[in-house]
Amino acid sequence: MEKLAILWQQSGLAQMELGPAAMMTVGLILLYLAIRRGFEPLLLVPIGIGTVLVNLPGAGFEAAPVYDAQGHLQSPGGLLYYIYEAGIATGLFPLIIFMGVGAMTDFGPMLANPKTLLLGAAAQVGIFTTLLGAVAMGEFGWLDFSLRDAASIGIIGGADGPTAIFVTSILSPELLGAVAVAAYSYMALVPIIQPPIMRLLTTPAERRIVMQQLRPVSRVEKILFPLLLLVLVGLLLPSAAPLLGMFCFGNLMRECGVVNRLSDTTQNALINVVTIFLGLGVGSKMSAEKFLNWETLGILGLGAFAFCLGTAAGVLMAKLMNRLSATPINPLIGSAGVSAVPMAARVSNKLGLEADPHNFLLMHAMGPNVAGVIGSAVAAGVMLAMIG
Amino acid sequence: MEKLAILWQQSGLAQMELGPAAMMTVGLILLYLAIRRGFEPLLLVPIGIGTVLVNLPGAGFEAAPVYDAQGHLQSPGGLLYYIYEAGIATGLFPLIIFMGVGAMTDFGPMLANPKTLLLGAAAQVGIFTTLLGAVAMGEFGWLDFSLRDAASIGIIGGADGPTAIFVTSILSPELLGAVAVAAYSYMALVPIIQPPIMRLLTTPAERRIVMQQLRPVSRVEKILFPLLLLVLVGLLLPSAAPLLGMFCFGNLMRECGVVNRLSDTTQNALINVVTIFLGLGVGSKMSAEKFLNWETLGILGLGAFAFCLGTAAGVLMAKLMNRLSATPINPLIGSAGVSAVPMAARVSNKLGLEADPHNFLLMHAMGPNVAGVIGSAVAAGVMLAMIG
Amino acid sequence: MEKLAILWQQSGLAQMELGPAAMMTVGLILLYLAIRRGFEPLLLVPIGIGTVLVNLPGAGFEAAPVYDAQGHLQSPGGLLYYIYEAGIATGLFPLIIFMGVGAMTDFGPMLANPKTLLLGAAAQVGIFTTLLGAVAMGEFGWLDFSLRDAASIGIIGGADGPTAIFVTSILSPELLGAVAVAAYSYMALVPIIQPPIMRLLTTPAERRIVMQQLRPVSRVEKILFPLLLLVLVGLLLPSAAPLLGMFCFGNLMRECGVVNRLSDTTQNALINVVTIFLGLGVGSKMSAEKFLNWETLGILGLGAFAFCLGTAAGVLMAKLMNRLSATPINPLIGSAGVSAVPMAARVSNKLGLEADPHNFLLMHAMGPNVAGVIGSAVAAGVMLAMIG
Amino acid sequence: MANGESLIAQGVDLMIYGMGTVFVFLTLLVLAVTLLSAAVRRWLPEPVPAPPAPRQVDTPPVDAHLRAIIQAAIDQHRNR
Amino acid sequence: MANGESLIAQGVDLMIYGMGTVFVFLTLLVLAVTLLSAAVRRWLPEPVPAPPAPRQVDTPPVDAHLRAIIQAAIDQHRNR
Amino acid sequence: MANGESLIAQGVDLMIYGMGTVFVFLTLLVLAVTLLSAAVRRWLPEPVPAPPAPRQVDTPPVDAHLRAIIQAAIDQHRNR
Ligand code: NA
Ligand code: NA
Ligand code: NA
Repeated sequence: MEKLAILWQQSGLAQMELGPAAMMTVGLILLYLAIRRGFEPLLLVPIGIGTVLVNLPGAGFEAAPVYDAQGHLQSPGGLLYYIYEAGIATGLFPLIIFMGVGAMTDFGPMLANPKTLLLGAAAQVGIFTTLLGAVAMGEFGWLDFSLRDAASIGIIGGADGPTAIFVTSILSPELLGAVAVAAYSYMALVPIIQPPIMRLLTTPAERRIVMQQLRPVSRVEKILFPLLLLVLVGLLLPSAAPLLGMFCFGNLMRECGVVNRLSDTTQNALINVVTIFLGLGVGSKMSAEKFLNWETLGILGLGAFAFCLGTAAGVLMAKLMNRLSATPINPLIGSAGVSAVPMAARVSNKLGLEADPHNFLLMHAMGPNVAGVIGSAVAAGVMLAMIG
Repeated sequence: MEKLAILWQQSGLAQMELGPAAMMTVGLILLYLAIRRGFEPLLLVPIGIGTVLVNLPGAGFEAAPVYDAQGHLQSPGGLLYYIYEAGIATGLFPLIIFMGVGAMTDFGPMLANPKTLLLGAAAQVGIFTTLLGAVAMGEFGWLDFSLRDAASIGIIGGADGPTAIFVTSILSPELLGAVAVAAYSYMALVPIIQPPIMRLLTTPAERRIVMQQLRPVSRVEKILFPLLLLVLVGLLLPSAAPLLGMFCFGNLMRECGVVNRLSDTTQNALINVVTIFLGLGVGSKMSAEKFLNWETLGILGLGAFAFCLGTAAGVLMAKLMNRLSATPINPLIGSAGVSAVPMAARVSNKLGLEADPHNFLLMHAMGPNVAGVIGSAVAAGVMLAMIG
Repeated sequence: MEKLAILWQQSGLAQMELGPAAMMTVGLILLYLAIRRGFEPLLLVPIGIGTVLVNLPGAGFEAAPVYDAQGHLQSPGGLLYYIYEAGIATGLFPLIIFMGVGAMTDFGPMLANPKTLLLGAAAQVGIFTTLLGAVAMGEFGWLDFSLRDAASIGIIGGADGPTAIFVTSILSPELLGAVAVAAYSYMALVPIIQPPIMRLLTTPAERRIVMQQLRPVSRVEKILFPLLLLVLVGLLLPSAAPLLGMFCFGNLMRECGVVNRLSDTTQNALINVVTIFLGLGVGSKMSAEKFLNWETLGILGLGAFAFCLGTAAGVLMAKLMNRLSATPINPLIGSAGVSAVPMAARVSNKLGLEADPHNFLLMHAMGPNVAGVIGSAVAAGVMLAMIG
Repeated sequence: MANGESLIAQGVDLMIYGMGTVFVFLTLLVLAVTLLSAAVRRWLPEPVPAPPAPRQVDTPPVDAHLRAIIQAAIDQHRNR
Repeated sequence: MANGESLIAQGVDLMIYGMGTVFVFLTLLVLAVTLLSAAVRRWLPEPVPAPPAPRQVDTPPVDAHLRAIIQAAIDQHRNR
Repeated sequence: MANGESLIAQGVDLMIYGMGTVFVFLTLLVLAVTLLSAAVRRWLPEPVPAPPAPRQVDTPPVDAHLRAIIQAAIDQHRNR
């Protein structure tokens, strides 16, 4: 009968505790949000499954390999252990994703109207005020946040998944699960979070502002821009170079027109494979002790706060620029500065059409949208330079 | 002249021994079976080449890297060494393949007729009686089989390549080559092995049994099933969770409908790349001392025995269920319970059409067919739990 | 204010030195050559970007990971560090590329006219005379070349990127950047380097020689050839087996007709991904101290010399064969023996059409062209056997 | 597991508990699936899904059909 | 960074220098891009590029169109 | 290899043995391939293989052709 005992002791039921059970529920909720509610499914489906797998009692998905004294492998590690150590602890996966994002990004609209880069800068206010909020909570002892934690939480406001994962995996890995989940969830909630703020801060007249037709951008400009950005980053903020360097590499492959087969693979097979494993790896950090605590609630709250602030800052910056410059800017495109490509730009377009059915803002909003990606990568670089 | 001597001493001819020469022949035979006879070419072509490469005298395909005292790389390892250590010793490749198989599997027919799961259970009898046969041979000292070896041999009866490789690489790596070759060869031989057994155990009348049209299965059921299976495995048999967890993940990506680009890549680029390297890695274990011995003959014999038993058990189970339940089951679909997807199901369909040209069993046989995959993964889990 | 100091000290400007600045310029020049001049863009774009990235002061792309005493990761390594160590120091990337090249190679023309293999042999004269030139420079103390360096430089004459990278990464890694850049640049310059030599060494009458229509080659021959080559290499020159083994494996997948999905992935997603990372990894060795020295000038000079010699040797060999054998050979196809597939063959065709607008040599030139790949792999094997 | 026993005994144990687990697990799965289907049809009824779209877009069979039709059309013209 | 300061103080510093860097960097980028565009239009003028070709070749819409035309043709025959 | 010799001497050796091996190997390959082809044509004769099918299925040229035919058909109708 002791065989039955063995089987029973090894069963999940026998080893089940409250924490893992709750986390499996969290994983299933993430899957529900991804599949039914369409929350960033490409990331939240793998993250959700990873959460369930890593919390299956006794399944050993995050077990480290065991070696004997001679260094021979005695028992192999778990799948999620290898994925996390090889792809996330090293930073490889976020960087490869960023390369793919670069290969999918068209800088044309931004190049046609470079001033919109400033909207991408303004929207990063969300990052740093949130950081301040987090350190305040830490200082007052409400929650246990260090400066490194606070930076990781602030970067949620960047509305850029790979950037958030890259920074957090370096500064405070134990927050990776909560930060990634918050970042992707709020990116999915952009169509709900942003409109009220945008309406609040703009007058109907402002929302009807028609912008100048964007000039065509030549291929040469599109090829030279990533190189320009790369050199500028290298000279001014090398700590942002890993993220923006790969981003520029991907974009150069896209635009140069002579390596289309590499560009295609980067945008498809490669980014898809890495997305699957990135999601699983992030999920592997969704353990009860790391996720089921007040800090997570604080992170979710502060993340929402960051998104709202970034949205507002972008809109207000647009209004300010309207004051200072002759060429009109519809403030609705300011909110796209938080990146969350391309949702935020679509939101700007939607509200624009509500105000004037003939006023299409999508292309105009793509400028600040991609600028926001650069902006949050720069913000990440500053944090890594000053804290990391 | 000593230069010529160097070249000659390093040549394969000078270093050739009988064992490697014989194994290279084995590799070429595997290639012949794969290319000319269509034996599971996707696996046996890489395995065959891997067998030839690893047995080329002096080519060093399985050499381990050499480091000096300071830990600097002196000479790099061989390609097959890296592939085996990174992908098979860790279990990563079989698990990724299983994810891909899940993404290619349609559980619809099984969900429409869940009772067929029991046929997938019955067919696993082959696994365990074969295990018993192997331990007997070990006990009587005919062949040198430990309990771990016996389990690895039995799993051949699961007619599921990745499962067999995953279990064997954990329980008795030195048998990996023989077990994998046996598993894939017999899966290819299913159309030859199964029919006589099926005819022997069924009457023409039984073979003409017409089954009820399968009800349509809703998308929601297809989405919820992998999650249900995943949780059930986690609760009851965590040791089967790595295999079935990745299987369910792949299937969820397929069915959820919101991550088609991930599902496509999993079914194509990713599984193809991993298949190539899995095959090469398995081939790298096809060395003379591990393969050219009586144990291999025993493994091949026992493997065939396992397939026959599993087939018979499936058919008999179907006949038993016919006795006990009102809804008729054509016993020919029982044999599909050994998995070997989709060959076994096609065999059931073929024999059904022989008996009645209007009786299409293919869809009905897909149920036990996929059930067999789950069944052998569960069997693998039990073995890993009780022995591993 | 010390925060500003921190940011400034960490900025690239503050850390910029002449060497890295010059190398970044080199990287941008490589990008210009690749994008504007079409120099082997698939490799030179990633190499160029890798050169820029690795020379960004303070970006740490080639930093090694830092572990504390307990072996916990303190700071992760740089992207290019991981790529180089995992893919180039191990030799994996060149071998995988070679597998893909094999899957893209059609040996039909060569099988239809096997004598052209000798042209592929003759063209390798370039490799070894260049080696001799390099050791001479070393002996006379003009440049600091060891025998290993000389071999790596000579292999440039093989006009085969992966072979050059594979050999150099084993024999003299510090030359990898210069050798790879020279190899790919001259392959791109084949249409400029070869024609004058070819015209110089042939009479108009010879250039007008019409060759016999190639016989059709059966599928069986195409399937058996890679196996024949593989066994021959294994028996005679195992040190060439890694390169030619993977090459034959890829070609077998292509020709056997039963694993098309593996062959497709090998020719597309897999080779594209590996090409990107191979290029980045090679670029990571483009540091000022390794590249900006007289040795590099010597390498570039010797490499050009190697290409010219190989071209001449191929043409002269073709003329010699014309003397000895009845069946006419147009000497213009001899130059294709340096490989540089398929440019060299196109050059032969172009000059043929100049001499006689109705004389298409492309198919005839593909024979020596692919023979050249085998030839340089064999040469690589000899070097590894006698020096490595 | 207890190493005192003979190899055979261990094998027998493994067979009994193994087949037992397989049957128990898959029987539970049958029940679970049946409940699941019932629950879904009760609370989440849904129109039957269309078969998943083919992965690569091939030229649709209609082409052949088309060609036939044209041919017919042409012929009619000729025969007029 | 200096650990003497309070967490708040460090956060404030990080905010000031962070936002400062972001704005400085992106302002410089605006200037650089403007110069770049001017330089390109001045020295490397170019016809505007066509939009990048679609990645997978789908069956062209014309098929549907074709079908319609045929149908019309057939009908005309019938109705004659 | 023997390190007593001068670098030059080693280079010369490498050249001699290297080119030697290359020629010997490829000459053997010529013989082997010739034998192989003879053997295949003798014992495994085969119809010449069709060129390998194109990888991605594009819309076949026939469409253009079709369009032409239709156009003709339509015109004939009009011109009637
Ligand atoms: Na952003
Ligand atoms: Na099975
Ligand atoms: Na060559």
